[in-house]
Amino acid sequence: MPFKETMKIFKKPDCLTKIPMRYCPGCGHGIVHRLIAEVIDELGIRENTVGIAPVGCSVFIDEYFDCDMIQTAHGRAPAVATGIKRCLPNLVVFSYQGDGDLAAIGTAETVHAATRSENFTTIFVNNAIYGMTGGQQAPTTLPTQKTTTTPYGRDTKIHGFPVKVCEMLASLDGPTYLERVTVSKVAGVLKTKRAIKKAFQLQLDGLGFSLVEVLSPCPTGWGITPQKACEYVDEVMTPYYPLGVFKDLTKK
Amino acid sequence: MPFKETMKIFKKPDCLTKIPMRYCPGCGHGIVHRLIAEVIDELGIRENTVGIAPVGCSVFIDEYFDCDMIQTAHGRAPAVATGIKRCLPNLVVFSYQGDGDLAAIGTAETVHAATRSENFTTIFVNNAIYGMTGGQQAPTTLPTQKTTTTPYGRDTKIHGFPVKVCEMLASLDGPTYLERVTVSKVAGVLKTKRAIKKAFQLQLDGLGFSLVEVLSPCPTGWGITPQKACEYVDEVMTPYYPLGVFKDLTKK
Amino acid sequence: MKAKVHIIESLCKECGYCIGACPKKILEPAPYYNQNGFHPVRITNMEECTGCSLCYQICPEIAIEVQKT
Amino acid sequence: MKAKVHIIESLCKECGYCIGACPKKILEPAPYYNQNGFHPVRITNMEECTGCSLCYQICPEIAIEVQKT
Amino acid sequence: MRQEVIISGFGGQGVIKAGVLLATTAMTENKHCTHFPSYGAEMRGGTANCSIIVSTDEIASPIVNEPDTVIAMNEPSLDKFEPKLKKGGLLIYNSSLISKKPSRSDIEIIAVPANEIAEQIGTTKCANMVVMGTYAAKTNAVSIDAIKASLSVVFAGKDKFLDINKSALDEGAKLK
Amino acid sequence: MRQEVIISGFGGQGVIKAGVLLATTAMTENKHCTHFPSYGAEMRGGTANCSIIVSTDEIASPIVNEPDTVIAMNEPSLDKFEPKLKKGGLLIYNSSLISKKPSRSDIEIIAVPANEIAEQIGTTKCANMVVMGTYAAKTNAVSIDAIKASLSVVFAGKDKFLDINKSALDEGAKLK
Amino acid sequence: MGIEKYKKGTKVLIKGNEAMAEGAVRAGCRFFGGYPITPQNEVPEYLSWRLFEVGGTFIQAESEVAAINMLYGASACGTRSMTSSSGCGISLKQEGISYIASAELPIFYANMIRGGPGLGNIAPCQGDYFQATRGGGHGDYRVIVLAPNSVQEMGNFPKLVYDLADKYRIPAMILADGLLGQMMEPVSFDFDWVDISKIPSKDYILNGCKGRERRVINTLHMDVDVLEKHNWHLFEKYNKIAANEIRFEERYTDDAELIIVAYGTAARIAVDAIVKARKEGIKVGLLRPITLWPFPEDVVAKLAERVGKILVVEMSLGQLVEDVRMFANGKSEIYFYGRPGGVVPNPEEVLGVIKRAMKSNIKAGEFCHLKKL
Amino acid sequence: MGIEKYKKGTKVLIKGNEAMAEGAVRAGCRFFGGYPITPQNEVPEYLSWRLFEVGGTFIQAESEVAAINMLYGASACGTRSMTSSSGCGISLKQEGISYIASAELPIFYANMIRGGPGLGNIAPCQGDYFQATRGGGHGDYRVIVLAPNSVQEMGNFPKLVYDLADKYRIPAMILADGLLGQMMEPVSFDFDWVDISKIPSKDYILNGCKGRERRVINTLHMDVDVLEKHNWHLFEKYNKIAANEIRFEERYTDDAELIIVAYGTAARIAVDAIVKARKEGIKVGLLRPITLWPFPEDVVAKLAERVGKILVVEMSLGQLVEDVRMFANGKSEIYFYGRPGGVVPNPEEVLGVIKRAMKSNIKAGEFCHLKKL
Ligand SMILES: Cc1ncc(C[n+]2csc(CCOP(=O)(O)OP(=O)(O)O)c2C)c(N)n1
Ligand SMILES: Cc1ncc(C[n+]2csc(CCOP(=O)(O)OP(=O)(O)O)c2C)c(N)n1
Ligand code: SF4
Ligand code: SF4
Ligand code: SF4
Ligand code: SF4
Ligand code: SF4
Ligand code: SF4
Ligand SMILES: [Mg+2]
Ligand SMILES: [Mg+2]
Repeated sequence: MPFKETMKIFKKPDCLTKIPMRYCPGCGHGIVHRLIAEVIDELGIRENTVGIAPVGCSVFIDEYFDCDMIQTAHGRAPAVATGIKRCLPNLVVFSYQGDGDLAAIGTAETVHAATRSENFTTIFVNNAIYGMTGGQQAPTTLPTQKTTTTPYGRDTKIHGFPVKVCEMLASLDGPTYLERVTVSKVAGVLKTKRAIKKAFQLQLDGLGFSLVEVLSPCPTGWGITPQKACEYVDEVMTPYYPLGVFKDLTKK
Repeated sequence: MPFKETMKIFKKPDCLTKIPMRYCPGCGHGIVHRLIAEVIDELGIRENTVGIAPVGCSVFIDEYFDCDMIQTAHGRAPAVATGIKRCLPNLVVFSYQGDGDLAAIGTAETVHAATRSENFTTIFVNNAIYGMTGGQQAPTTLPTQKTTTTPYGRDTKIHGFPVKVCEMLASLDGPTYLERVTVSKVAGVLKTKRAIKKAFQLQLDGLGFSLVEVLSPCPTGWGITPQKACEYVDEVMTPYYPLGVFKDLTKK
Repeated sequence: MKAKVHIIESLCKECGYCIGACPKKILEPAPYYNQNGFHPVRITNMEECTGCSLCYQICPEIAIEVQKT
Repeated sequence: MKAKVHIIESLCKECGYCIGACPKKILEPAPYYNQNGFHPVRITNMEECTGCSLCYQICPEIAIEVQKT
Repeated sequence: MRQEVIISGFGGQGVIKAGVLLATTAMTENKHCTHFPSYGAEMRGGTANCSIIVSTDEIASPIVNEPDTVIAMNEPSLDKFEPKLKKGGLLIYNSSLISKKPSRSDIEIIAVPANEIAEQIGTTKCANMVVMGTYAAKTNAVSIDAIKASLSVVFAGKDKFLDINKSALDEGAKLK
Repeated sequence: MRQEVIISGFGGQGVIKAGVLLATTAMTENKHCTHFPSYGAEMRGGTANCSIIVSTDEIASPIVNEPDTVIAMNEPSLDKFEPKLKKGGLLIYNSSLISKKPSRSDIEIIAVPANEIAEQIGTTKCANMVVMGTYAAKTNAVSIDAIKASLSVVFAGKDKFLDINKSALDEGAKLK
Repeated sequence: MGIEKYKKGTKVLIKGNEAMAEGAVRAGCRFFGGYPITPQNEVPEYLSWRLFEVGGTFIQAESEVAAINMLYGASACGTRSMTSSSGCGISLKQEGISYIASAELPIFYANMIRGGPGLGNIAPCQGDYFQATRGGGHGDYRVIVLAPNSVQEMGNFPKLVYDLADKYRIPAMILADGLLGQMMEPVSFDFDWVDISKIPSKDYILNGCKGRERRVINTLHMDVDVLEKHNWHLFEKYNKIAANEIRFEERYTDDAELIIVAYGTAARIAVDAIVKARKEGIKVGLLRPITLWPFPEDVVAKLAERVGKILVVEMSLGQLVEDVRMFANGKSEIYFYGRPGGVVPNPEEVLGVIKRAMKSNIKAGEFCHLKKL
Repeated sequence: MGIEKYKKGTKVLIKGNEAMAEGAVRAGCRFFGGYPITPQNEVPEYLSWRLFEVGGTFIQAESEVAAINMLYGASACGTRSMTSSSGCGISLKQEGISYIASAELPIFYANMIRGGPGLGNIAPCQGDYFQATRGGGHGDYRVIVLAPNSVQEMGNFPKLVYDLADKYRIPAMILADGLLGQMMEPVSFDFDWVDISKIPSKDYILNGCKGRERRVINTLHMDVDVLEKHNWHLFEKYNKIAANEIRFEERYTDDAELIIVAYGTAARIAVDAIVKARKEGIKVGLLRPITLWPFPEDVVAKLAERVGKILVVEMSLGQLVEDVRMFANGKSEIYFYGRPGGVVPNPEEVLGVIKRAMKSNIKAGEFCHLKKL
């Protein structure tokens, strides 16, 4: 039933403002935004939600989401989310973070919010690159992938191995739900939405920390066309970052 | 063969200075220091070694080890080790860190040195507490354990779950060797020494990142006698933090 | 006509995702430019559209609206 | 005498680890204080000592030296 | 001699590269030059522009407030920089993407259908070279040949585009 | 009236607590008081000391440079603070752990075998109360009874030690 | 009220750190995020149970960086929040403080200064004056800096901090040192228990957009004109604070021939020295800035005009003295005496310095560094 | 030498950031640890391949905090090392810089200032002057701050930075902005390629204790006397640097009736304004501090005595101006004109300000903030 959440009319969800999004052609961020907004609309929680913008290409989401928003220092969204959620536990809080933000500078904040099982939801957009600053190596950059700071390709001997966030967080007792999805094809988009919805739902149920990792195309950072970028997601990223549920304490 | 590395005379190893150690009665740090020094002596690498002191009760190890030493900012030993080892790869570099240092403030540095598989050795002394600052909760503090900042005991619902460092790092591709040991009894002490020796040896062989996690008594921080502290290690800590090898790429 | 598809041309960035996703292959780039310098996508044959909304689902710009009729 | 055990009394902090570890139970705290206010450990019967060095291995202060003879 | 130029357009239209090319050419001709890029409020898909000063004298401030020439590759750029143009200055605009007409009458105006010309040559990517050709031919600030010589420096390692870019310069020059 | 006291010993000998007790007692007697703890260069197993000022007037600086009384619980403390003692001041030292004799002749000296007495009472932990007893009895800066009354405030929740501490105070007082 | 621990006016003997922590709770603090560091550990330790009692939140953060960003969140949703640290930890918070200053959120943070630089030591020091008053973080911003000099003020100032922070939407801090943090003195809180339900609600906080326009808290302003405007707005605010919120204490200044300028612990030492000096007939007075920013500039300027000699006493290599030099504006001789690295000078020593300064005859406007003898 | 990219004197058109990066390599840099941030990304991007070419190490660190601590290690073992960042990132490095200052290790770091506070924007700005010159980190320490104002200087200064850093065992930095970093100008390196094997070896570095006593690098000095001594030692060093290493540029000051004090980008704008003013017969001169710390205090003092009016022009709300006020010491009228938030003033605008200042008649020693019209 791919259309379980079908509405008669498919159009911009209420939880997004009218402001056009400033992403490059084919960027995955826009798709993920729409899915989050649809979930918020469907759960009817827009007026009760606070969203947290990271530093990265999605730093402007405070303009796009039509709910209370806060933009934070690079990597610190989990700490800010913690501050908000602990003070006003009835709010729905989500943080939206890129791979540089979440898995490099924000590693400690991510791990510790997860291990504390803070009751908020993280949407983690993994595009294997620092998009905003011009395509530098990310912690998730794939072996041999060229970036502006790995001009000869990521060499694991020199630059080390990519960080697999879901796998790493799954080793902790804190997180409740961890899933990796992709938006390179429509099927993935629909799956991503289900994952996001589940994550929000379990926050509403007070069950603790959830994170949805979305493998997402960055045509500009990768220096290829949008179509090729989606192929790259499917053919290169997904084999390295297997899709699936890495932890689900609701299934016990 | 528990006495493989037996010398005829058992006394303070050469790689320790004459300065008496300033730890509380029954503190595990002293045992671990001795083991590292013995390993350095046995491998004959004292004149080629740089040790890195953390911030924690062991901040004074730069006085105890009779080799080049550097004392670093809280949590940043892995970054400093990276700087040194990358510049002078022929040195033997070890960092010595507590659980607050390594698994709280230094989480990002630890994870990333590990994922980059920096070729140095980390000795990680897990005593489930911030010893130096007066017994506050550590990331590794056990559920229900009382500390000066969890006066009613660590409640996982409020304070979150302990971080299991070996398990977490084992989820990364970078590390070469990860083992958890204990110094609560002589058998553990001997095993700890073997683990440390192995870690140093594989650094000498250029094989990458190694970490030995030592469960260690902190009678003062735990507010109990030394003997009771060792029992606590065996009866409470070890069940929560299982001993053993969590990763060993040399075994392939 | 099973569905109505409305493309907000000013938002389209010519990524081509919808074109690839449409099972009916009824989407194509227009020959002209929009204000941002892109050839916006247009629908060639509304009659064939099934209203499956795959184009909507994949569009990063939410430049496509689909209404089942 | 199989071994000689030397205890550096000034270093001992009376943790008692060696006492517990000694299979021969020949270690005990002295009745007097050392300069740091601890009752240092002393050996009651050197003859029985096997030189197993377990006391050395567990002593956090490296206050014990063992020499097999 | 002193020429202050602003080239402006979408990120991706190569306006920065065009500016670098101009400055490099000026340097090879032993003139003083500065090039300063500036990215608008929008990181991605937003506008970008650069200011180039070419002068026979030392250049203090590299900021261009009253340009001698504005090259506008899209409509927002026209809106932003037309008013700043010096009286009697030169406006070159990309008529492929700009449908409205410039409003000032005290300046010289050249409409260049840069995208169309570039697409004819082979790729819209060389639209920037088309307008550069027009600019150079019109102002003689630098010679077309000198620009061509600089191409291999600025686009080092991308030789396959050399010919396309040269044609674009030539086509643009025709529109002076 | 103004009394400046330094109590010094190993970390773990309870010197800080003893100082707090003194200051608390002074406060209950409506005197001005300050208590300032200081930990030596060694965090663990090192020395600790505290400075207490009790005064009928306002106290500006809480730092004690020339104490009226020094209570030294171990040898390093004796070495460090004996020379600072005011001429004619009072030195109380823990003869259980200090074998050497104080060297000054211009001060009053009381040797208290605090550890031994404390062990007899039940635990070395109350050695600090033994010397406090001596101090109070000797100087009358605060009364033994007032100290006893403060015990339950300072050791709140540790009632089982109350009696031991009271005995220690009494035993110490005998040595004045 | 069951959660009120000490009645207003009740005298208790507690440490400065505990007085500050209790004062914060009393003033409405309901969120603390912090990381242990000596000499302020009594603050988190106290709040770990005290905030629990009053229904607030205590989090021992994974680092100082996380802690300050937790405050960013807590205060963004309207909670009176607090963090405290020392030395290294305060340095790590600078990015976050810059954000909070830009976002105009009220927070309370405390620096119990220890000896620096680097790991330094844990002794009382005043080496972080520059960092506090000049914004150790990036960009043009200021924070309100209050410098108590007694356990009593440690207990009372948190209320002032929160009121100022809320009024001006600005980070405000207490700058003290290990001596003021760890010293015990009798203290009685001089303000009523704050009922947090009665704190006026804030029209910028994030608590869900039900029944109102959505709100955004943001420090990114890509458009330079917008960011410039924001900076000028901050500037006006800073001017307003400087016009209204300067606090200081003058003692014995009326007939003084030399003014000591000192704050916090150094000011306490100075008072003893001044009393001694006056006993010897030397007319010395004290200016104790209580707000280090905004700095009592006019007071310094006027004293400089009137009194020929100013002696700045600091537990540092000389930081406060730069403000004094700037505002004395060449009108007075300026002497400086500093003890860095965790040394607390003693009154006799300061008396000696006073005498040296009295005997010196540099010109007005000149500056003389009276180093340790 | 195969690894030398540009011959000394060869003219190339490159960005300021690239000039600085190449200048660093040329001066012997063999370790870079950094984290991307606009507007300095060209530095790591350039060094990611350039250091590889010369056999050095480039690491993109997990954060700015990690990066600065990598430098602590790299420089502890004797490598000329570098990091660069902007705004938020520099704030995060403050703890590490304080450690490195205390440990007396030579490092090179650069701040390409962007608009602040908070995330601000990526435009050229001078709002981090306080942070750079007053030590944004904790404790009493200083770093050498060099402020280039052209791509040429961006390329040449790294050599000076390393030489000074090595000579005095001190962190040294380049403070510039996005304009100087991203602007292209012809540059020709004016110093010879540094053969790193010929850099004098350092007697404090850690490289294994073979054949010598072990060495320790440490910033913890629990004994206050030891830490105080260390602080006075640093103080003496800072005085020596202040005595020997002040650099500045004076232009048109001989007959000037008004002196503009400005550095970096603002100084370039000022030159255009001065030229325009002189065309109108207004006698204006420029003092451009090149070392911001040590600050050219005597020069300011002398100019203040001689010239009646000083106008400080800054791309900030007013930071440099505090140094000028302090050292002018009441001798001159002080005017200030600032544009914060990433706005670069234009020469006409500054000319207008010059005229206003010329017409004003405040008293010497008074301070006038000439706000944007
Ligand atoms: C403390 C700090 N360091 C660095 C930056 C610069 N910066 C902005 S975005 C970014 C990386 C963004 O990458 P990612 O999180 O993967 O997001 P993406 O742009 O790829 O979506 C960096 C390094 C910053 N703003 N603050
Ligand atoms: C940036 C910074 N934050 C905090 C501190 C204070 N501090 C010193 S040691 C320590 C914790 C030590 O705990 P751990 O690492 O577990 O070592 P242990 O003492 O238990 O061996 C802390 C928080 C510091 N020195 N620097
Ligand atoms: S750079 Fe990449 S992530 Fe950023 S907007 Fe462009 S495509 Fe998206
Ligand atoms: S506090 Fe704990 S870790 Fe520290 S020295 Fe004492 S026993 Fe050891
Ligand atoms: S709704 Fe389906 S059939 Fe219609 S245009 Fe979109 S993808 Fe094609
Ligand atoms: S998916 Fe959207 S943006 Fe992409 S081509 Fe289609 S309509 Fe345009
Ligand atoms: S060597 Fe063995 S037998 Fe001898 S004292 Fe030590 S533990 Fe006991
Ligand atoms: S193990 Fe060492 S320190 Fe402990 S009692 Fe025995 S000799 Fe003393
Ligand atoms: Mg990314
Ligand atoms: Mg620990």
